[in-house]
Amino acid sequence: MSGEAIAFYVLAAVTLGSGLVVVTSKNMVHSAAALVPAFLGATGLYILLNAEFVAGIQVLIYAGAITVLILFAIMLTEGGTGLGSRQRNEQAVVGTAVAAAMAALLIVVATRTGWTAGSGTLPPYTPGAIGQSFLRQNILVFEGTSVVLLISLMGAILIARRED
Amino acid sequence: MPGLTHYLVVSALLFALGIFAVVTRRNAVAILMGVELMLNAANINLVAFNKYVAPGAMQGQIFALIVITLAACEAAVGLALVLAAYRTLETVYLDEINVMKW
Amino acid sequence: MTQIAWIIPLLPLAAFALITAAGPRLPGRGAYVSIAGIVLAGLGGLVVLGEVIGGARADVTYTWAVLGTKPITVGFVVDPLSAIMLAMVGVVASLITIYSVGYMAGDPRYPRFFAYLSLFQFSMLFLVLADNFLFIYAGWELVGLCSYLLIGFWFERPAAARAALKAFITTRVGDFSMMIGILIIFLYTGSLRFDEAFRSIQGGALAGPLLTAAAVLVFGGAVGKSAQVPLHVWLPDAMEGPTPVSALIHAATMVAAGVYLVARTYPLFLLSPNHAALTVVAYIGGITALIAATMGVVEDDIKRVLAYSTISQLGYMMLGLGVLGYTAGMFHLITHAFFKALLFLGAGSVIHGVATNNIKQMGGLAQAMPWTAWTFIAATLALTGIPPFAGFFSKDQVLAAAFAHDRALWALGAAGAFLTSLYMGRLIWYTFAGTYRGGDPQAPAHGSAGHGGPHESPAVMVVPLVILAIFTVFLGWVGAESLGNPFERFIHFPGVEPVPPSFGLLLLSIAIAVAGWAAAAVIYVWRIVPSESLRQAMPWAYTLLVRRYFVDDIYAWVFLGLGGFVMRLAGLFDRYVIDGLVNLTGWLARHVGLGLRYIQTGREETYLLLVFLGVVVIVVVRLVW
Amino acid sequence: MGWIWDVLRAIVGTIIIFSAVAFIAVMFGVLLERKISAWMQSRLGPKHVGPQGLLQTVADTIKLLQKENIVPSRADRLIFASAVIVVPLAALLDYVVIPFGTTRSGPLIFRDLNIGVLYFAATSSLVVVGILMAGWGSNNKYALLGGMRSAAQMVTYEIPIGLALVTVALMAGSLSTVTIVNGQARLWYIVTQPVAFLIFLVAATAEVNRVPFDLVEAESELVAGYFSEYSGMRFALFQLGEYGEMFAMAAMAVTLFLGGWRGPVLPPVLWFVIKLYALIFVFMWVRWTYPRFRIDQMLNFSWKILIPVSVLNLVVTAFFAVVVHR
Repeated sequence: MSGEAIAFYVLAAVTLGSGLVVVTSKNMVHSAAALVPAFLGATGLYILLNAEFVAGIQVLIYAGAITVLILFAIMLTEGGTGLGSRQRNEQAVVGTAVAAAMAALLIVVATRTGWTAGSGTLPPYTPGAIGQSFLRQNILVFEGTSVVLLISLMGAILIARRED
Repeated sequence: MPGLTHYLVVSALLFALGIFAVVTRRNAVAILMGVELMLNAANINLVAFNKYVAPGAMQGQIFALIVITLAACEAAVGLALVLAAYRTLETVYLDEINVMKW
Repeated sequence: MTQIAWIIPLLPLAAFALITAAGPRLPGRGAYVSIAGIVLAGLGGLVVLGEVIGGARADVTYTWAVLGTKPITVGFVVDPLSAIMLAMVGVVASLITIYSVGYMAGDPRYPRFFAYLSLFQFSMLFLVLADNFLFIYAGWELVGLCSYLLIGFWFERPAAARAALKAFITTRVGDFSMMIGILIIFLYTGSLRFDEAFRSIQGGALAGPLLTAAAVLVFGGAVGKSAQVPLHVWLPDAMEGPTPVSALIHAATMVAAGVYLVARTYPLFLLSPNHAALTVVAYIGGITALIAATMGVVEDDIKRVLAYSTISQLGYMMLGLGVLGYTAGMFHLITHAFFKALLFLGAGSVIHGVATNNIKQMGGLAQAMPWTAWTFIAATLALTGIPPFAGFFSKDQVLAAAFAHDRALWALGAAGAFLTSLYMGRLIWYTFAGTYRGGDPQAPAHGSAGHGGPHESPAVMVVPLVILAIFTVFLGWVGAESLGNPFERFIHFPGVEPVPPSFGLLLLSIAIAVAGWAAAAVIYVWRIVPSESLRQAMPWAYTLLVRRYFVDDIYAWVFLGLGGFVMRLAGLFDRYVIDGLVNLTGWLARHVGLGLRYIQTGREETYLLLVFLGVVVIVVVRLVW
Repeated sequence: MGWIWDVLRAIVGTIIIFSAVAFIAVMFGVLLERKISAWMQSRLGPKHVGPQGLLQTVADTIKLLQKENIVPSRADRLIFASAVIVVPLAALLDYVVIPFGTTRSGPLIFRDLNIGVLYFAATSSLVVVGILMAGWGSNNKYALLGGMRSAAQMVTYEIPIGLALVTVALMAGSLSTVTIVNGQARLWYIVTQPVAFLIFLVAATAEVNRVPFDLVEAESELVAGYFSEYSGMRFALFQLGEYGEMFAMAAMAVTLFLGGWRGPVLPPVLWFVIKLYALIFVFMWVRWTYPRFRIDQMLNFSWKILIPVSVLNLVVTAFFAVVVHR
């Protein structure tokens, strides 16, 4: 097995294992803490896929910011862990079945489809290429996202502000 | 050598984990975590397709970045809503938030 | 300097930012910063002008954004046209800003005034330097905004607030037409840059009636900004703003932007088939020149008289451009900027001295305020086209071009010139000659105006007057035919040849101007035919003029009356048809909902579960089949 | 795919270097802190262990190693224990992209990533998670308060740091730290970007929770903040993480603004160390000079001063980079 394969299986195992902890743990704080290795595993996958810039942003935003936000929200509500309450709702059984079915379906679809290998090569300096793309072909998307970001920022502040 | 399919399978499993969390958990924050997992699964797909199907264009990575940005927005607004709901209704369990129903 | 000309507009912008941020704490409460900004910009403009005369040119462009594969480039152009506008705006605005220190002294919103002035100067310089429709439109809207802010500067007075709104909305009509014109051009040529757009129009990308339409639509913007008929109604009302503003915006620079726009996009007009667009420009200009002059004859407010003369002179500029007198129109713009600024500043000085706007309450001010009087008279002589003052040269060139092109247009211009002399003579005699008729001054429009009889203004106001007067007296010679017309050699449009001077025509214009003065003297000085008897002889004409040809009333009737009728119809339609549909929808939703609410849990988990279940079912069914 | 191994090797190398060289450097840093504070307060400081007290920190470390690891009752053991690893590890990961000098075969750096600056920002943001976990896991209200404050503070001050990093990257036209240092061959960026340097320095002080931004572990209010409950070697590891983060920040400031290893006469590595310790001295100097901020002042300072100023700085820099240098 090549080095890349080992890296892939290790990272996939980390991602999925932590993901499993996230969704099954009864302790909310454990769930949130398990998000970090899940995100970092995904980051590793991005690096394997030659997307260093996305990997960097993933760590910065997901592992660094969103996890902290979620931890904050957990600590500010329900006195934290949520160990005292039921965490599963009444559709747990059906839900599990549907999720498993979805996983099976997606895997079947992904393996059965004959993906055509594309031509061309990734540019050597991806951050530069991404920047160029954002300011040329994708400028509309870029500006649109900026507006959404600004508005959601203001919205979040407005919603979370204590009314007095 | 892992190929495109390997990544798609990992992504599918991660996505299913996300669905599982969203569909079965009661806690709003836990559901948000499930959503984040699903978004991550989507990103893995985008980046993998970028490398294996269309390496010349950067569209996959571009959209992965946009998804990350929008995920940040979603987390901020979502958690703000959770906090607001907790302040007024004193619960974060979705089946207990039903003031609009009655 | 030419290569970095883009820095010139940034100086007033920096001044604006600084005053906005730190207003009252700055030295001179912001005034010095504003003056520094515009004086430096003015000096920069003069340097650029010098370099451009020496042959320097610049066109800085850079790609701002790429829409699909279409690059939108923006940038600045420095050529003779923009260089001379840059210098003119810089110099006139500098003098007016200095003058404002005296005029605005004691106003509670003193720093804000200078902040607005700086913002306006930035917008104007930016507009002048633009090399594409996008920038010129942006600058255009910015000057519109500043004009709104400055007309309504004393917004406590309802008249000022209303005038600001009127100016904003009236010019917006023109701006909208301009925007459509620009969009047509962009659609067909794929470029917003002037040179590229014009090149592809020359190559046939846009031709025929549509080109004429685009040109006329762009001209619509100029009609709004330059207060040409039929959008002239806002400019007299705009006199509610502080006088320096009237001088800067509503005489020297912003209203001239309309003329500048036409000059800048001249190829557009020139290429339109049979010069149709140019004919429109010329006739609008000629009619405006005459009509505004007639309204000036019966006006009593000193600033409004000047406002009508501005409209009328802008008409001459348009006329000049429209009859292929490119150089003449631009020359008139430059000279007019100086003497009209001088007239307004002089009027401001008079108002400052006597605290009223009504010329019937003035009189004999030549003794009380000699500096103001003599500079004002010099400017009046320039305006009426008496040699050797600046206005003579430029106006004469416009009229000569009109004569060579179309006699009817010349007749309009000549009649306007006669009336110009008439009403300016009236103004001079009412204001400066005779004895003082003012009683008790009304509450002054500005803070520190002295009471107790007319008096000369402080030095900070008089010095700009004198400087402007020097320009007024001598600037005309740069366009003198006897000196070989250096202005024409500097600013000309390739392919548009100037009309050879005609001595007879020259004498005729002088005669017309002098005749106007003589008529004024007959009516208002010697009172051989006193104005009252004229009024009684022709009451209908007087009413027509005083009510400004009922244009305002027509607008009121059309837009309020007719619009109201349309709205009532729409209201009925809304009440019975739209509301009916809406109610029907509501009724349907309500009853369907009553049935469906039993399967609605209101919980996101359930819905998502159903969604995913649906996906599973669909895919399984599809795979199994 | 060889470079995956390079990264792994780099990480392992960092760990080894960290536990050997950097460990000593950090211990020396602690000693320096005590000596400088003593000097500023007209005291002598540690004096008895070794010549002039040079071995004081070594003795302290040995003492801490021997101490008992106490876990508070009802603490969340898993979180409590894993937080100890996250904080120093995140600090240590920072060193991957810092170029310490040059050798004949190229720059002395673990890995010259082409996203170097971004990598630095990303890894240093990971510390927050560790701190929140420590604060939560201790089941102690002081620790929790300290952890929450710290999270708020670090999330807030990451933004000016990020903007300062972007500004410098804009000047150099690259995210790679080696390219950035090479871009300063003629002129250090501190000359062209003094505002960014100041912002970076101030925000870095906040990011490593030092005075005047030490309300996270304000002794007089919160005992020791998020690591109040830690003892023995775990306590030492947190200290290691803190000082490691401080050194990383100082090293990054040297790389970004002070020309990295560049300097005349002396060997590059020595230049780097000199500049590094000069900045470390500034950090300590500030610590013993200024009083502490209040929490609202601290947040206001970042949102209302640092962030607007750094955005403005970025815009102006971008303007000059695009319009003037084109």
